[in-house]
Amino acid sequence: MLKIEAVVRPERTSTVLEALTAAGVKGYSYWNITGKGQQEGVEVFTGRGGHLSHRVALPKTMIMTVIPDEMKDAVIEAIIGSARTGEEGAIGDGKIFVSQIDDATRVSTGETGDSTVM
Amino acid sequence: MLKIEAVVRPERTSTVLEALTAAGVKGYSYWNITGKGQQEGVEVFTGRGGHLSHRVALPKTMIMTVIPDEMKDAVIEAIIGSARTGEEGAIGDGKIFVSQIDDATRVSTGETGDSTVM
Amino acid sequence: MLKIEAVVRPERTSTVLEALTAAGVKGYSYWNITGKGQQEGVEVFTGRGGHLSHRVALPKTMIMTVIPDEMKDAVIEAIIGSARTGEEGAIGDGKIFVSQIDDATRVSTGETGDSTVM
Amino acid sequence: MDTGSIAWMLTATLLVLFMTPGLAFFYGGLVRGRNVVSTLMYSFIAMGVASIVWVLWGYSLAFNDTGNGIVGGLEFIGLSNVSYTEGDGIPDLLFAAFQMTFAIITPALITGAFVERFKFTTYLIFLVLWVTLVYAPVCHWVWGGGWIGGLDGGALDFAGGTVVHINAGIAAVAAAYLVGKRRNPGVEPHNVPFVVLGAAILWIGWFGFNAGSQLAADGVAVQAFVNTNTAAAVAAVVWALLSFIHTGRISAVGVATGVVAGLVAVTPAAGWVGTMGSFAIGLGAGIICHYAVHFEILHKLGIDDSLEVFAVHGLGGIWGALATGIFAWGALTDTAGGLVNGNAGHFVANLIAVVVTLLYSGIVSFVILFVLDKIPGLGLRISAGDEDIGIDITAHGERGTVADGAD
Amino acid sequence: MDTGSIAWMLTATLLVLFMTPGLAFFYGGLVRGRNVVSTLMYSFIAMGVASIVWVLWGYSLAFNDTGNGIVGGLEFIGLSNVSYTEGDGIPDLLFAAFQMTFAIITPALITGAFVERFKFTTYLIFLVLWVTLVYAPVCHWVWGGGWIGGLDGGALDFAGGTVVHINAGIAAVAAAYLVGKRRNPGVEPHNVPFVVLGAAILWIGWFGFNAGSQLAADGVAVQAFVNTNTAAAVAAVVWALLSFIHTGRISAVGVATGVVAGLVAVTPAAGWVGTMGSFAIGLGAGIICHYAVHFEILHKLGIDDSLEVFAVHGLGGIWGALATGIFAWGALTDTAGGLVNGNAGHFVANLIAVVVTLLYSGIVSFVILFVLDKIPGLGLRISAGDEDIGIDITAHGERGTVADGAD
Amino acid sequence: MDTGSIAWMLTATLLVLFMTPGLAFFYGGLVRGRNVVSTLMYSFIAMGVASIVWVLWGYSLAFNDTGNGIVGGLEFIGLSNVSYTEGDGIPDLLFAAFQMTFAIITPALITGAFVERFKFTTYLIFLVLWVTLVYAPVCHWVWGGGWIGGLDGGALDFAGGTVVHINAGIAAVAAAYLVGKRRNPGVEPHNVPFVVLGAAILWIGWFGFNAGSQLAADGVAVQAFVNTNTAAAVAAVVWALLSFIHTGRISAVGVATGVVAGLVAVTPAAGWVGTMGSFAIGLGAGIICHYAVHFEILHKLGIDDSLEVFAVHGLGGIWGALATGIFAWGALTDTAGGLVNGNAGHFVANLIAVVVTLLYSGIVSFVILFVLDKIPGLGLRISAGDEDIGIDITAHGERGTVADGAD
Ligand SMILES: Nc1ncnc2c1ncn2[C@@H]1O[C@H](COP(=O)(O)OP(=O)(O)O)[C@@H](O)[C@H]1O
Ligand SMILES: Nc1ncnc2c1ncn2[C@@H]1O[C@H](COP(=O)(O)OP(=O)(O)O)[C@@H](O)[C@H]1O
Ligand SMILES: Nc1ncnc2c1ncn2[C@@H]1O[C@H](COP(=O)(O)OP(=O)(O)O)[C@@H](O)[C@H]1O
Repeated sequence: MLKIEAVVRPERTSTVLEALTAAGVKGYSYWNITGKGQQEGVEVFTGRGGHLSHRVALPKTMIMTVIPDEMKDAVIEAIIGSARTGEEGAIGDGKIFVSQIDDATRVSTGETGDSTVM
Repeated sequence: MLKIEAVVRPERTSTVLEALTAAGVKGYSYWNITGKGQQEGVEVFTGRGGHLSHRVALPKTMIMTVIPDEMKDAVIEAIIGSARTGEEGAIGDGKIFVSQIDDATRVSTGETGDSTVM
Repeated sequence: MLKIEAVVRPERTSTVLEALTAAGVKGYSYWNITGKGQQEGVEVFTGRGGHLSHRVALPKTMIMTVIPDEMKDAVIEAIIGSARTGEEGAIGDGKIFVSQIDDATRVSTGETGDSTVM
Repeated sequence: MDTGSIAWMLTATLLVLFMTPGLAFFYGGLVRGRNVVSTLMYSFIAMGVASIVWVLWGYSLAFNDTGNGIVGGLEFIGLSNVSYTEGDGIPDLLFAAFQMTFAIITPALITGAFVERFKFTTYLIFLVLWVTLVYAPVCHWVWGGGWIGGLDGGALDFAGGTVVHINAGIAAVAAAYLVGKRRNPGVEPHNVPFVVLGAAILWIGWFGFNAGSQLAADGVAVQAFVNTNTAAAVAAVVWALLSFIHTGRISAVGVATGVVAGLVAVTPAAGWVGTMGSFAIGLGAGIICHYAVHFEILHKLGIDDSLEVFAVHGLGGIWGALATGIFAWGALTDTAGGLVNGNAGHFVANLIAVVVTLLYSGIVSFVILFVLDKIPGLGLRISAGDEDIGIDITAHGERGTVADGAD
Repeated sequence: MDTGSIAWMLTATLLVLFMTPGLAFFYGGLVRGRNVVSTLMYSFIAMGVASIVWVLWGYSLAFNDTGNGIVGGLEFIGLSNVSYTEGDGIPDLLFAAFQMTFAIITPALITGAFVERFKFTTYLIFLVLWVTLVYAPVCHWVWGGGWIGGLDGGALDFAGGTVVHINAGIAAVAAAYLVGKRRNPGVEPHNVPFVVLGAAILWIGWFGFNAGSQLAADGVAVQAFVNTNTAAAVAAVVWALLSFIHTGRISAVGVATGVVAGLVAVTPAAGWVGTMGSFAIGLGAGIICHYAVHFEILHKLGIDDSLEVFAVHGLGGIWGALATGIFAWGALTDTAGGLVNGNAGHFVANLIAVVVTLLYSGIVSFVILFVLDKIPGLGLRISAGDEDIGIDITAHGERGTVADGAD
Repeated sequence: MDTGSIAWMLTATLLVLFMTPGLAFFYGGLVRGRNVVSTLMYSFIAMGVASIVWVLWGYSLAFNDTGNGIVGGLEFIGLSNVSYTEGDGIPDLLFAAFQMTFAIITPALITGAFVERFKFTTYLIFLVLWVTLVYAPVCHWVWGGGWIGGLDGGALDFAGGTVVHINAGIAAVAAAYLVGKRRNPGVEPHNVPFVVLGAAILWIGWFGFNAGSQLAADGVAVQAFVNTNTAAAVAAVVWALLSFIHTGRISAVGVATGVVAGLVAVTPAAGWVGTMGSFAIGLGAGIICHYAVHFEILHKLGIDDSLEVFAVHGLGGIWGALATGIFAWGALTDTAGGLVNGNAGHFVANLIAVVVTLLYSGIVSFVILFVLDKIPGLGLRISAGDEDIGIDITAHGERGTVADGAD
């Protein structure tokens, strides 16, 4: 099994989740994070609202899903397709990380293996 | 070392944490997530409170703990025992994912290896 | 590529992030968690504010960054240097976990490999 | 001058003024978290802009009666010639201040229709135009010596069912239609406690609205006070019960909406019906507004009146205006009373007032917004990208709450 | 009719009405995040249900004095025969509205005992029954011409220490006992700013409660005003100091609770003691209520009075009632004064009032709840599963705040 | 005694009292999330401590005029000899209560300068000393029969521009200087809705401040009322426009700050200028305070006046005091009026009052804090470790909000 961790723009979250489901993903988890990549951050008002300051890191959403190995390409494609905002090269659209999961267990049944995530 | 990531019902969080401690776990981290598995979601009021809408994903808690390899079975058992709500097969009780951790470092001392998580 | 997960005191977050950037890290993500290690927790008021109770787990920040393998030592050193609060052995300063990342993809360009995190 | 009435009217003016931040929180709780600052600001800035317009020329246009029946004169520009010591029971200047608070909240009510996507700078200009071109004239017609107030039979609008709620409700439809649907409305209100806080402030403030509209600390104000509470309470409980019947759950947002529906409906009737009349008005409001929201009537027509301004203020206001014609109590109105007393005069006059207000406000609001949309550099709607990111950060450079580890 | 007094009593009525949402936020901040909507709604819906009960029959049962000393008549049903123009200084209808706000907040106070687990639909019925069977009679006894008001020696309850606070405090014990302990009470209040907001609104609103109970804008109202503030301030500071002594920290929730304790205790005394009398009352309240909370007295008996309603309102109310008998100042009471003036009459009468209220309210509240628990389809407690998930989502279909990326 | 004026002054007193929790939320929203409870408590506890000081000796020192011009006598200790029935239009005791609310909020204003790092226990002592040694004397000079009130030409401070705002503003500078900079100020306010809520409460409450300072429900109170609103509205809109010009965005916090700036500046002028005078004052306040904040003047001097107390209250107050001397309207002041009427008397007298207050308050506040810093066991600043963790948990044992899965 593989773990896919995708960091995406928060406003794209529901789009990406729908794309995951369409790609056959049965389970996912997501949460709010703050992050920095190449993106330059944003100007925000500071103090009593008289001037702007620079905030380096931005709100993002982390979407995590564990999938069977064979779904990898489909899932990554689904994420890219739904999370990308514009012309190639637009920074801030996010990153996808893939890593190994040794084992998964469904709490309700105790079953393990690929069937828990299919 | 292994990393155990357990997604459980939020209302079970303290029970699971106590079970982990009872099973000998020395450290853990947890946070709020939203997730979807087989569970069908929940009806919530939308707009001005005149009718219900379907929310697919639900609040869950992610519990993450890094443990020595030999504790794996005990920890999984502890989580299942404390997170399961009812008769076998009740959906929504959560999932447990296991993966490899290469190395751990304790910030305060700089020590590494299994002793950091025992 | 390696994934570094560092749990640190929340009040150290910006210091650690600056140290990461100084060490050459190009991207990171962080979020609020609650956790327990050796640290003994904290006394907080309960109910109507007449007496204290013990809260076992404490607010912490999880910082996650994916880096090329060769940056491992520099990054760990940067985290330790910026997250450690006092004399050796002070508990609660945090933990650093290292694990393998198979692959990374930049959403905006579709590129993969080390270049996505450098 | 009666110091007791001055004391009450100073208080009543504040109560109505406080309703606008109450509305800010009510609306602010209903939207998505990324738009809470913006939604608060649509209401809050109205306290600034509409105050200025009112002081400079709005009051004059509404209340400087020159007898033409259509619009007021210019004698009270800058509140000059408005006495702070003389007047009818209370100083004229206090009356101007009291009326100002109505001119503030009415455009703020409209904003519920277009939250999460309306351009803030255009909105500032809209505020100036709408108070000038829609609010002031309608206010003049009903209360300032204009033609509606002089209708045969007697149009009854005690505290602003027509001037405030129908007026705002239909303008909301025009605005929602022109600005278009939200790209991604989300599922749930992001902060229910804010909604409850807003509803509580609105409930309390509305006593200033209704009992204050008597302009004196007397028995009619007391009756208006009791009616206000009764209608709100009944509509809230009705909504709770309908919510339970249809869903098995009792929505807090629904109950809060029921409160507002009851308050809207009793507004034109407040000092002109008895306690049980207000009971009936609250009952009707709860039912009508609940089903209007339940069946999403405007949304089915493709109009994203996001926070249901028309369903609550428009329909609630229309029901209230007609119900005033039904339940008006002769002893209070000093006339033959409403339909229940066998007199159709008030009912017919109110019906005319309703229709004309719907037409006038609907059309002029539409035209104002249509023109603003076409002016280069203005336009009604923020860009799709800004809408996706959230209008708080893009238009206000702020986030509602900041809670990450590094703050 | 005195317009100044009408003006003040309109305001005072609103102030007391605003206390109920204040209480909603106070209680709402103290519970777990998953139960905040529910906790807000227990209070907020009381503004609906108790208003209706009061208008329909509650006021009549409490204040239509027919001379039997036990319960009022039915002449004021639907507020008929309650004049909006005539009365004793203020119109009778305004008095009815003012008293209504007390009938709203009293049952809302009880809810602190059973938050996070009490079935909302049963609660709606409880509200109707309790206001009818407990609140209205006790109110009649003390203020409506009933036997406690007529006690030899003179029971003194200026603004409702007995009628409101002891009454609610003991009902809370019965409710907490019958509904049983929370399955998982958590450790900390989930939102301290809400607690502070609630405390601030309660503090402000309480001036309506206490200075309003004079029913006139006069010197006694002013004295009651100053006393109210003094007792609150002293009890708050006392709690802060005791908190610091025992823990080295100063709990904001504790200070807020101290404020409420001081306000509760000065309620029966408000217009009948001098400034330094209220100082002493605040001092006692801070100490008594702090230690009652500190030592968790009811919890040790296995009764999960979750938000310490009895410790604060019950004990604070009892202390206040007795302290009124001690510190009553002859010049204000037009009698021989309290124990400090060597007159035990008020003290004894108040003691009787306290004991009878504890017994009557405790028993009847218990019976009402016991019966509701047994009726099929009702029952006091939500299911264990619903309690674990949180009552917001299970009973109200809502979450307090929504803050995930997808909203 | 006039019941209408009593009614208004009871209300006005509450309005000003409510400003302190409003300030608590305004300031509380501006700090980092880990310090919200502390920031709320700095203000909230002032309602306790300053109330007690005022009742026990503060009022006497300020208003027991013994003719020496410098400080009051001790006859009103414990509010003895302060009549609750007799007085000048309203009972003396009501005047004492009204003035108390000013003594509460003034030190609370200072706290904006040292949030997130000032030791709470030391602060409690500071409160007692500052109200006694700074607030009471300055109040005596201006309003209690002291020398400033008696200046030739006539110093005009209608509602406390000098006594409250300049006084607090300069004390804030002393405090910020002595306590030192925050270790890590963060970037953004943590809760903008709290800021808006606080601003709304301040705006509403300020009518009590300004219109209440007339001490009667009359025409001048009405004029003060309208002026208050006008200045606030204008300054808010000015800030919005300047914000847009400089950044392309309109900060909600900025607009809220504009509101406060306008309110501060109109305070000394409230009952002594016409409507358009207040318009000009609001305009000036918006511009001056905006640029003071924009250019971070104190921060550039190395003084971390964290929430810009001096920029808003100090400079806003100075502008208001001078503007009163400029725009004072003879008809209202019963004198030759301000500079616009060709009379420099008020302007010069106000200038003297400003300078003396800056000097006296600045120096004495500095000395008090300097001494407190040196006393073993006290000290102004919490430890670096406690500051890093956040003062909520370290000084109050509480967290603002708790939202983890296990609560
Ligand atoms: N190396 C990394 N490790 C962890 N998180 C990362 C990394 N790089 C990017 N991220 C996360 O992804 C988010 C989006 O990254 P983005 O700005 O699109 O990266 P880039 O511009 O480099 O493609 C960042 O805000 C951060 O949360
Ligand atoms: N494949 C997955 N990847 C990531 N998270 C998952 C996955 N499956 C389930 N989860 C998480 O676990 C939670 C509980 O899953 P659950 O509904 O119990 O799954 P199931 O019903 O499939 O056993 C989900 O809400 C989600 O947060
Ligand atoms: N084994 C572990 N697994 C997951 N998280 C851990 C583990 N040990 C520690 N942590 C996280 O690190 C935080 C800091 O740990 P700390 O108290 O410094 O550990 P220690 O005192 O054991 O060095 C904890 O609060 C927890 O969030």
